[in-house]
Amino acid sequence: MGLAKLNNLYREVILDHSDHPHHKGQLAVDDVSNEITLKNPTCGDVINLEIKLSTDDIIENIGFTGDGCTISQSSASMMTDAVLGKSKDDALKMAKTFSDMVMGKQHAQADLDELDDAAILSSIVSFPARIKCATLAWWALQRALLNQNESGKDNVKSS
Amino acid sequence: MGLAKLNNLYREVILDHSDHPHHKGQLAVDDVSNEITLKNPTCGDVINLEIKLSTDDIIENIGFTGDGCTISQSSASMMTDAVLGKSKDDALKMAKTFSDMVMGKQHAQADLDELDDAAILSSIVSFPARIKCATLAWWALQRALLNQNESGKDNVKSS
Amino acid sequence: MDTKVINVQADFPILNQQVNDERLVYLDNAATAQKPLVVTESLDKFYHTDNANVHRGVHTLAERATAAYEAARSKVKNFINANEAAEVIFTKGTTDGLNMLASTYGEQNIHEGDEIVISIMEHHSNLIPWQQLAIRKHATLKYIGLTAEGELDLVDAAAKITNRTKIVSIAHASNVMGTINPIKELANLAHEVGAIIIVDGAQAIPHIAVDVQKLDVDFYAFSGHKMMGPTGIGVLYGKHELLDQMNPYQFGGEMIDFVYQQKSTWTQLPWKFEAGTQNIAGAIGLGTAVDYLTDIGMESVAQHEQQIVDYLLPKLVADDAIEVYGPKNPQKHSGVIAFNLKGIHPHDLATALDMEGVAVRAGHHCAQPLMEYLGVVATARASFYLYNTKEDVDSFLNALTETKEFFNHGTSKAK
Amino acid sequence: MDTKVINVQADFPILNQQVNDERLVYLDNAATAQKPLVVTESLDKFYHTDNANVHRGVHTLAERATAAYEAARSKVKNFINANEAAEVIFTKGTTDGLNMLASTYGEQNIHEGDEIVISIMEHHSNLIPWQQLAIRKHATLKYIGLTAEGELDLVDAAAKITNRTKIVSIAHASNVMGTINPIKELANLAHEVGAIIIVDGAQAIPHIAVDVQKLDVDFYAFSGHKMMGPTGIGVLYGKHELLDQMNPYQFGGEMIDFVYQQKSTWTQLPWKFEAGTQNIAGAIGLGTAVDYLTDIGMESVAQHEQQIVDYLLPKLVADDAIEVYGPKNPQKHSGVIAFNLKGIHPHDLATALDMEGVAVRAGHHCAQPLMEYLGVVATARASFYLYNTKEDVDSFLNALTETKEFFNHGTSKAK
Ligand SMILES: Cc1ncc(COP(=O)(O)O)c(C=O)c1O
Ligand SMILES: Cc1ncc(COP(=O)(O)O)c(C=O)c1O
Repeated sequence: MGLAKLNNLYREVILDHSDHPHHKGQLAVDDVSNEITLKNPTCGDVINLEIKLSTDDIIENIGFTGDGCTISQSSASMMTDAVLGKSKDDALKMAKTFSDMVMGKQHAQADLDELDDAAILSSIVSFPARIKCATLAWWALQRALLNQNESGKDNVKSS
Repeated sequence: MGLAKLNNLYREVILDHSDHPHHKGQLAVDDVSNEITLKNPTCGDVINLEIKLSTDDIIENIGFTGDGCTISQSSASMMTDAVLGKSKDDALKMAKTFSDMVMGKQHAQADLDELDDAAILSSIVSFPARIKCATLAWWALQRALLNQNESGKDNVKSS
Repeated sequence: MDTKVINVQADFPILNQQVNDERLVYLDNAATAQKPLVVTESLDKFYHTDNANVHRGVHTLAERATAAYEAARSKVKNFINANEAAEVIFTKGTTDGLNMLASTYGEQNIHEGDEIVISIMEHHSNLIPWQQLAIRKHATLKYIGLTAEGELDLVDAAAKITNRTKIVSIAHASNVMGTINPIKELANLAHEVGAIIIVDGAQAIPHIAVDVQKLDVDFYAFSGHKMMGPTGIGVLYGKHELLDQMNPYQFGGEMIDFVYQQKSTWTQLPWKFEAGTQNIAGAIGLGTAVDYLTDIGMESVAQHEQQIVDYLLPKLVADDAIEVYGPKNPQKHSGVIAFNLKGIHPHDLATALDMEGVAVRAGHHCAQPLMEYLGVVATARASFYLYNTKEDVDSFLNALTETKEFFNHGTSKAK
Repeated sequence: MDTKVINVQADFPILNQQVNDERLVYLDNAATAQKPLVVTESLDKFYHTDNANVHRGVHTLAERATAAYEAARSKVKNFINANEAAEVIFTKGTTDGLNMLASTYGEQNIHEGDEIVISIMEHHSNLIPWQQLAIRKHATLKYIGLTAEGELDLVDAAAKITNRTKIVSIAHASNVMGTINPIKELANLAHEVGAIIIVDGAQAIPHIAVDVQKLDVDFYAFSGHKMMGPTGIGVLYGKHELLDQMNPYQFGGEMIDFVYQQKSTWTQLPWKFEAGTQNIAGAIGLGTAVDYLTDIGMESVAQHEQQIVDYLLPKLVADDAIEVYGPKNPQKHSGVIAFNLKGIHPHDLATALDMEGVAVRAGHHCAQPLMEYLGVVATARASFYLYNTKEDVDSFLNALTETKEFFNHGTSKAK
């Protein structure tokens, strides 16, 4: 029956993350160095991401809030696990690896290993309509770290 | 050869009227009681029609100016011949007869006879793209007699 | 169910396919409808025998193309019972028609302090144009709310529509709630205070008979693609005297009378609002869709969909795991049903149903203010059309049951 | 002539017919082009296997439709060598694109005293939007004139484009004169004074290779139907940073980010400018037309049409009874030829040619100010495309001769 294929997407670890998301919640106001609210315009899913970057650009703390489907919630949870303690540059590299992975591009196994649990979302390739759900959190990470606003423009020259 | 059919449209009397149009020219300014400038938006043909209506609504004088194809020029010439000396009401009736005729609607022979030379344009039915050329003059007549402006609204409430 | 209507499935080749190894059950008709063969055949015929630009040439193809295009306009005129063909403006779709109105009638007639009244169930296309107009003009945008049963609140409507109201713009049928709104009553309320009424007919005209004169509406906008016509074509109906007073929306070929270097004058209706080359084939295809629907009869279409709702809605309402939005009474419900499976995000639900071959929508359905009003982030939506069958409904119900089981036990069983 | 190109006739079923008992010779390509079978086949395939609304659903058909629609955008991006697909906005056609620009970029950037520069050979669609904008804003609309040879006068252009100029908007190729304008030079003139350059590419893109980056244009608008695509679809190319600064043109579904009752925010390019359901099948059909043209090669297309002009134009110019408008040098002339038979109104001429199966246009060609400039009321126009053959040209020349004879002697002989 048709739903058997669903097991490829809704793996146990993904359901665990969405049922019990890690780092869900806001940081202390003074701790927030980078922040963004992003939306998946197709479905209305929203993620708010807060990051505490140390002076030497290490992700010291991270938290997200928002509503969304199983995929977007678990992806956010797995993303925060993966990047906590990483440098800004490494985190940006991981975001790139993730977005390549879900688009079906080849990547070195070492890069994929870096992603931790998040690598399991490679199965999303067979569910193209859901790729956006998976990438929303990583996209938010990238924008927040680069201090860009929602449409990808630098926050500074907000006209 | 294909042009043989053209003889049905470009009959001698039509070519005569277009080569030597009757009542082409402007009336004396003081004589003009009704006037209009109309355009065939498809091709750019323009007709300016001036009418002198007597106090008892008889068309005492009529003249047209403008550029156009053989059909529109000869139609204007034949129209002016046909309506000169007629009452306003009769002229309006003739305009209706003419426009019915070129659309291929049936009419009493007596009505068609009223149209004089203009009745020959019934052949336009087989040249649908040219019907507008034939009706432009009669449409102008109708509008001018009813004191309407170009878009068919009464001249008075021009907003 | 009415067999005459059910027999149309063979006219829709797209339905005869497997999706994810299951029979396709297309329940996303509120987004767009499938096309009967006759519609694409009429496009092919036009392109391969008559194609030319219209109103421009004196040659034979141009004349044929013009005649076909204007014949399509007459078909639409008859379908909605407009007074004259000149009241039928071809547009790109509902969104285009409503934006055209906001930029012409709205721009000319809305001034500071005026009020525009819409409802909380409007699609973004009948909401943002008025919201932005109100912002530009320092006018007020007011929302009519819903009754407890999920219907438009006529008491609230009577209160919101005041002497300051200039425009009332309302969906004939909701694309979320499954409600059909009392247009005639709203038209009366609007006209009593000297306002005009604009109707977003996108979700009504494919499903029920519409008579613009009986409804006494001033404008009525709809899309071809939701009524089995091609994409990229729609209609804006307007009363002649109102259209006549409006400035053109776009400028260019075919809408002019005289053009000078520094000024221009405009031609008559309907062409004044059809600048440039229109979607000629699209209009002709829409005309064919109108013929197709007329042939079946809008009464039969409505009756068939009512039978589906009568059969399905009570089952959904009775299911504790399912939340249905909009009226619970099938008699008050069109073939658009918004719902949620408790504890399962509609996006996940839609993916699961898709694995069973069942196509539904999930999201905010371009109605974010309504979602907020309903207190949900998103919903699933199943929407039906004349080619849907009882078998389709049963497939949908089965898939729902299996999805529930999957998310409750499916993968955990595999532990 | 290039046999590879000539061999395409079989791809166009419409050409294989008799009109008024004569072989159809379609020479009205500047009005609209005929469609190869592959284009209508791609429409049929979309409607009968993938049809769904795009960017809205998570089900399989919606995903396929979205992929096909966005693939069409990428094809167009490559065809015009845009920097990114987000710079390709789907419109209804050239007129829609140019009106969109006047209402967004123009509305935002033109102020009292500013100057907009166009040319006297513009089509109404690239004239009236700027004329009306200038009237609204109390700005000045200036016209670049022509040289004695009927080409755009670059000296006049340099004089008309000043420090007050904000927008220069010019046809890439004239739909009357058969001239191809020096866009790159005009872009330089515009950019030197800080103005932007907008190009009306309606008559160029079907016939010559266009590289928007090499031309360094800011916006480039064109229609699908003139390049063998379906009706009701077109493209507005714009530089990313300019599009990004522009307000949306229409409001509705799919162009939003957040919608609240009293305010809204917009989504990214290109969707910010694609409110409501677009002409999805139209875009896909246009993508197929782009493939078809790319396959043949725009160099071959241009070369084939040049061969036709080289053969035909000198014959027309040499005929004392014929007046040709625009350049007399075939090398400077595209496949659009405006002319008059002396003493015969172009309308009568077009009817006569139609009786011989030859379809040409007669009229002002939506360029009334140019007609006035040329001192004519109307002209005939023959316009060629890649499926026209030497045989077509000969049929046209024969029909011209017979028409001359008919009006000089034909009916009088019958006296
Ligand atoms: C030079 C030029 N610009 C603009 C247009 C308008 O194109 P459309 O009617 O497809 O909007 C045309 C075609 O009629 C044209 O030839
Ligand atoms: C109620 C309603 N209004 C307007 C629209 C917009 O229609 P379109 O996208 O065809 O412009 C839709 C469809 O999406 C709708 O359901």
